[in-house]
Amino acid sequence: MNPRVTQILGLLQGDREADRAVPPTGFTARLTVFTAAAMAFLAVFALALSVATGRLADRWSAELARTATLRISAPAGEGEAQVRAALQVLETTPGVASARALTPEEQAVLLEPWFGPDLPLETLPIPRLIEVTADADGYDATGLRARLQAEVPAAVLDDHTRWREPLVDAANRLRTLGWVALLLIGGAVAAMITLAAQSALSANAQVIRVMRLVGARDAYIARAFVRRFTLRAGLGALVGTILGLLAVAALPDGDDGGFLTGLGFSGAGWFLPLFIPPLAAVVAFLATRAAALRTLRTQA
Amino acid sequence: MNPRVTQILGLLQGDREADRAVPPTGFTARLTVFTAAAMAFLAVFALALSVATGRLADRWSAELARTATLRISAPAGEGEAQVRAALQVLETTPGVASARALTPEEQAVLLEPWFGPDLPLETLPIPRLIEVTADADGYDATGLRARLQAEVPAAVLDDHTRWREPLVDAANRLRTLGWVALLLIGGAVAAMITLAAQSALSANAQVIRVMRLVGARDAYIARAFVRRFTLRAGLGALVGTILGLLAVAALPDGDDGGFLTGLGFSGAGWFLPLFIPPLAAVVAFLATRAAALRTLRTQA
Amino acid sequence: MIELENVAYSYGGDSLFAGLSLQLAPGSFQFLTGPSGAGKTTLLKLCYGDLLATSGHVTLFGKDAAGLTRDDVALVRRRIGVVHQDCQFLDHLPLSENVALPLQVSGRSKEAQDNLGDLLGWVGLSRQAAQTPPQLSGGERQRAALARAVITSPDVIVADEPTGNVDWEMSQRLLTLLIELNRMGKTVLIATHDLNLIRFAKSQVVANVLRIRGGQLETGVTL
Amino acid sequence: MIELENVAYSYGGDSLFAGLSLQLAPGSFQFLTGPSGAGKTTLLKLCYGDLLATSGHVTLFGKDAAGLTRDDVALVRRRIGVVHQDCQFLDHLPLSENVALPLQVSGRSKEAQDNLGDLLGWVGLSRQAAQTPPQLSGGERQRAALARAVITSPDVIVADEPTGNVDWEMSQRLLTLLIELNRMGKTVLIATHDLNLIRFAKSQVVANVLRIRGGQLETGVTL
Ligand SMILES: Nc1ncnc2c1ncn2[C@@H]1O[C@H](COP(=O)(O)OP(=O)(O)OP(=O)(O)O)[C@@H](O)[C@H]1O
Ligand SMILES: Nc1ncnc2c1ncn2[C@@H]1O[C@H](COP(=O)(O)OP(=O)(O)OP(=O)(O)O)[C@@H](O)[C@H]1O
Ligand SMILES: [Mg+2]
Ligand SMILES: [Mg+2]
Repeated sequence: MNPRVTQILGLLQGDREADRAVPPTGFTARLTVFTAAAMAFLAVFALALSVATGRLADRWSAELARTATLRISAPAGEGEAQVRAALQVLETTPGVASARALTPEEQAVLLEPWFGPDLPLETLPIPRLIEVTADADGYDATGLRARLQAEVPAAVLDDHTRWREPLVDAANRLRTLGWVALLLIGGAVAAMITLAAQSALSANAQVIRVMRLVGARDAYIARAFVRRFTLRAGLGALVGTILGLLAVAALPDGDDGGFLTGLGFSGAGWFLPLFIPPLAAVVAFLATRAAALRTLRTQA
Repeated sequence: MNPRVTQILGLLQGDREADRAVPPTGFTARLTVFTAAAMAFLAVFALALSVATGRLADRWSAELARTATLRISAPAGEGEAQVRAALQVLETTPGVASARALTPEEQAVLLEPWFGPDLPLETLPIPRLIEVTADADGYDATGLRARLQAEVPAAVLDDHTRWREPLVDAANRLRTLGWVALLLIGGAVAAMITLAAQSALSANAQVIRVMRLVGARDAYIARAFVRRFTLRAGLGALVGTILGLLAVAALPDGDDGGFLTGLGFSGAGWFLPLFIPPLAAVVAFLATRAAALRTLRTQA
Repeated sequence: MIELENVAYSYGGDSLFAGLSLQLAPGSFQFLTGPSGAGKTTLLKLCYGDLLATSGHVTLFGKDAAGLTRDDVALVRRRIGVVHQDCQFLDHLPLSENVALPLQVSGRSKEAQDNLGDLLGWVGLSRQAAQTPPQLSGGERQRAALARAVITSPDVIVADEPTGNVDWEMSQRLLTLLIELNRMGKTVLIATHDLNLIRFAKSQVVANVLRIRGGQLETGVTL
Repeated sequence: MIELENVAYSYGGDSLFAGLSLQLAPGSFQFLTGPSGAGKTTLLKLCYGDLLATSGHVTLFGKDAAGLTRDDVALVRRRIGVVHQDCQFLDHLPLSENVALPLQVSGRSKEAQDNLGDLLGWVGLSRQAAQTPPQLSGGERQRAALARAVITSPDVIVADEPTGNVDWEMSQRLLTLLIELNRMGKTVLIATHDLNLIRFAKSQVVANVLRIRGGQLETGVTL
C-alpha cells in the first residue's frame, strides 16, 4: 500500500500511549470541532446554492441558446408562401438544427392567456410562428436577419435574449458566488485549523520539551497532535455536514419548475456533501502535520 | 457617564502595564483576528443577500398583491357594455382601489411580441382588458370571481398569482436564509471567541498564578485578556467587513430591473455593514469577560 | 500578624496535619523544617491565603481567612512577600519587570526605580536584569524570586526553600538580606532543609525553629 | 562515552567558558560544582546534546554532536538519563506514567511493570504513584525526576542539582541509588552545590570533583 495511505490509516487506528502524552487540550479541542462543524454547515449551503443555480443556469442557457421564434406577419393568403420561403432560408443557414412552423393549435395555446380559449384563429390575420432550434454551435443571428430581410421581409426573428439573458446571468453569478464561498470556506478552515494546531503546540511547549528530554522522536511527538486534530476536524465536519443536509432538506420544497425554489440537491447530488468531512480531515491532517513538524524543528 | 460605558472606553485607552502581564499570545491572536475577519466577510454577504432579496420580494409582493387583470371576451359590439358592467362591479368591491380599462394602444403594446407592431386591433375580436389595483388590504378574489360570474359572465380575473407567487416565495426564502445565516454567524463568532479566549486563559494559567501570587485583583488580570480579545475581534471584523464590502461592490452590477442582479446595497444600505465591527467587539467583550471571570474564579 | 489555631489540612485523602497551632508574632524570625512531603509548603500556603484550612481557624492580619473575598486575598498578598518553592515568573518579561511586578500590581510602579537597582545588585543579578526568566540559571531564578518577594518591603516574608539551588556563599548573602529586613521589624518565615543555614542564622539573630513531623508541629527545636 | 574537546559556549553575549575539555570515562563518577550562574547546567546540556557548542568538538558515544540529526539526538537521549534542574513532567499524567515515560517512548513499555514499583519504593514515592506532578511536593518531584532518569538503566546518568529540595537523609538515599548504578558500570555526572553530599559520596566510591569558575574547568578539586 502507498506509505501515505498506510500513515493515514495508522492515524485512525491510533497509538494510545503516544496519545496520552499530549494533554486533552480542552478548549482548543472544542474550538476545532466547532469551527469544522460551522464551516461544514456553511459549505453544505454553498454547495447547495452552487448546484441548484448551476442546474437552473444550464437549463436556461440551453433553452436560450437553442430556441428562437420567427414571426411572419403577412397579408392573408400570402402566409403559406412566406412560411415556406422562410423555412428554406433557415434550412440553408449553418447552425440551425431544425425549423418547424407551429400548428394553429399550438399558436392557440400560446395566445390563450391573452384572448381566452375560444379565439377563432382561422378568421384572424395573426402572424405565423416558426420555431427555430439551433445546434450546439449556434447560428449567426445578425447574418440570418440580413438574409431574411432580403428574402422574407415580413419575418421577424425573436431569439428571446431579452427575456432570458438577465436570468441566466443572475443564475451564473449566484453559482460563481457559491463556488467562491466554497473556496473561501476551505481556505478559512485550513487557516483556522493550522492556527488552532499551532496554538495547541505552543501551549504544550512543556510537553514537547519533556518528550524530547526522554528521547522521543519528532514523528512520535507530532503524531499525537496530528491524529487529534485530524479526527476532530473530521468529526466536526461530519456533524456540520449532517446538520447542513438536514437544514437543506428542511427547506420548503416548492414545485420543481418554480424559480429558485429547488435550492437543494437532487438524486445523486445528495452524496456530494459527503465529501466534505473527509476533505476537512485531509486538510486538517496536512495543516497540522506541517505546523507540528515546523514547531518541532524551530523549538530547539 | 454609565459605568459600563466608562469601562468600555477605558478598554480602548488601555493600561500598558496590565497589558504587558499577558504574553503576546501569537497564534491565538491571529486565530481570533482571522476568525473575526472571515465571519465579518461572510456576514456582509449574508446581509447583502438579505437586503437585496428583501427588496426584491417586497417589490414583487407589492406588484402581485396590488394589480390584477380582468379579461372580457365578448362578441363584437357587446364589449363596451360588458366593460362598463365589470367596472361597476369592481367599483363596489371592497379592497379595490381603482379599476381602469386599457386603451387600445396599451393593448397593442402588450400584444406586440406575438403579432408584431401593425396589428389592426380595431378589426379583431380581441378581448378587452381591465387593470385592477387593490388597496393595502386587498380584495377577496374568490368573492369577486363569484360576483363577476353572475353579472359579467364573459369576464375572467387573472391575478398573476401563478406567475409571481413562486418568485416572491423564492425571494422570501432567500431572505430568510440570509437572516438565519447572519444569526448563525453571530453565534459562531461568539462561540469561537469564547473558546479562543478560554484557550488563551488556560494556556496562561502560569501568568494568572503569578499575578495572583503578587496580589493582583481579578479585575486587573481579566482586563488585559478582555482588552486584547475585544480589540482583536473588532479589528478582524473591521478588516473582514471592508473586504466584504469591496467584494460586494465588485460584483457585476446588472441592470436594475434584472432578476436578482441587484445583489448588493443601495444608498444608505451601504452603512448597514458598518455595524458589524462594533457588534463583533461587543460580542467579544462580553464573551471574553465572562470567560475570564469564570476561569479566574474556578482556578483556585 | 498571622495566627493558625487548631488547624487541619487535607488534599482530599488523609489529613496532612491536625490540631496545628502557630503564631507569627510581628518581628519574629522563624525556620520551618521537616522531611520532604511533611507539609511545609502546605503550611506556608495556609499562611498566605493560598489554601483554606479544612478545619480550625486561620487569622491573617486580624481577619478570618475563611471569610476573605477574592479581592481581600489580593490585598493580604500585598502585605506578604512570598518566595515559591518552584519560583514562578512571567516568562515573557525581563527579570527587572518581573521583580518590580508586585509594585506595578499595587499601583506603586513609581517606587521601582529607587530600590530595584540596589536590590538586584545585592542578589547578584545586575548583569541579568534584561534576561527573561527562562534565560536564567536555577540559582539566578531563586535569587530573583527572593528579590521580588521583598521589593515592596512587606510586613511578612514567607520563603519556601529559597536557597536550594545556590551555593553556600550566596545562601549566606541571601540570608543576610532577610536578617536585615527582620531587624527593620519585618516578620520572616523560612522553610528549609539546610541545617547549616539555620545554624548560620542563629548566630546572627534570635530565630525560632519549627519542625513538622508525623502531622505534628514541634516548636523551639534545637539542632 | 562523552568527550568535550576545547569547547566554548555563549548564549549570544560573552562566552560562558572557552577552551574547556572534559572526558567522561565509562564507569566514572563525577561531581560538578561552581558558583551559581557559572555554567554548570550549560555544560550538562552540552553533554546530552541539548545545546551545541559554539566552538570545539563534543563527541557523544563516538559521534560528533554537531553532525547528529534530530532523530540521532533522540537515540542519544535514550542512552542518557537526565535529571533537569527544574524537573519537568507531563503535568496531566500520574507520577507512575511520568516515571515510565522513557520506556514508553522507546517502545519498551513492557519492562515498566518489573522495576517501576521497586524504584518508586526506593525514592519513597509508592504512596504518590497516582498523583500528578502538580500534586507533589518539591522534594517529591525531584525524587520522581531521578527515578525517571534511571528507569531505563541508561549508560550515563546526568543529574543537575538532584537534591536541592530534599532533606539530608533522603539526599543520602538518592546518592546511594546512584552509587549502586555506578557500581553496575554506569557513568554518573552530578552537578551540585552541596559539599556534604560530595564528601559523603567520596566515602563510598572513587569520585572526581570538577569545578567551573571564571570560565575555566578545574579537575580533581579537593574540598
Ligand atoms: N494538590 C495536591 N493534591 C494532593 N496531594 C498533594 C497536593 N499538594 C501536595 N500534596 C501532598 O501533600 C504532601 C505535603 O506536600 P508539601 O508540598 O506541603 O510538602 P513539603 O513539606 O513542602 O515537601 P518538600 O520538602 O518536598 O517540598 C505531599 O505528600 C504531597 O504529595
Ligand atoms: N537561554 C539563555 N539565554 C541567555 N543566557 C542564559 C541562558 N541560559 C543561561 N544563561 C546564562 O548563562 C549563565 C550560566 O547559566 P547556567 O544555567 O549554566 O548556570 P549554572 O551554573 O547551572 O547556575 P545555577 O547553579 O544557578 O543553576 C547564567 O548567567 C545565565 O544567566
Ligand atoms: Mg515544599
Ligand atoms: Mg544550573
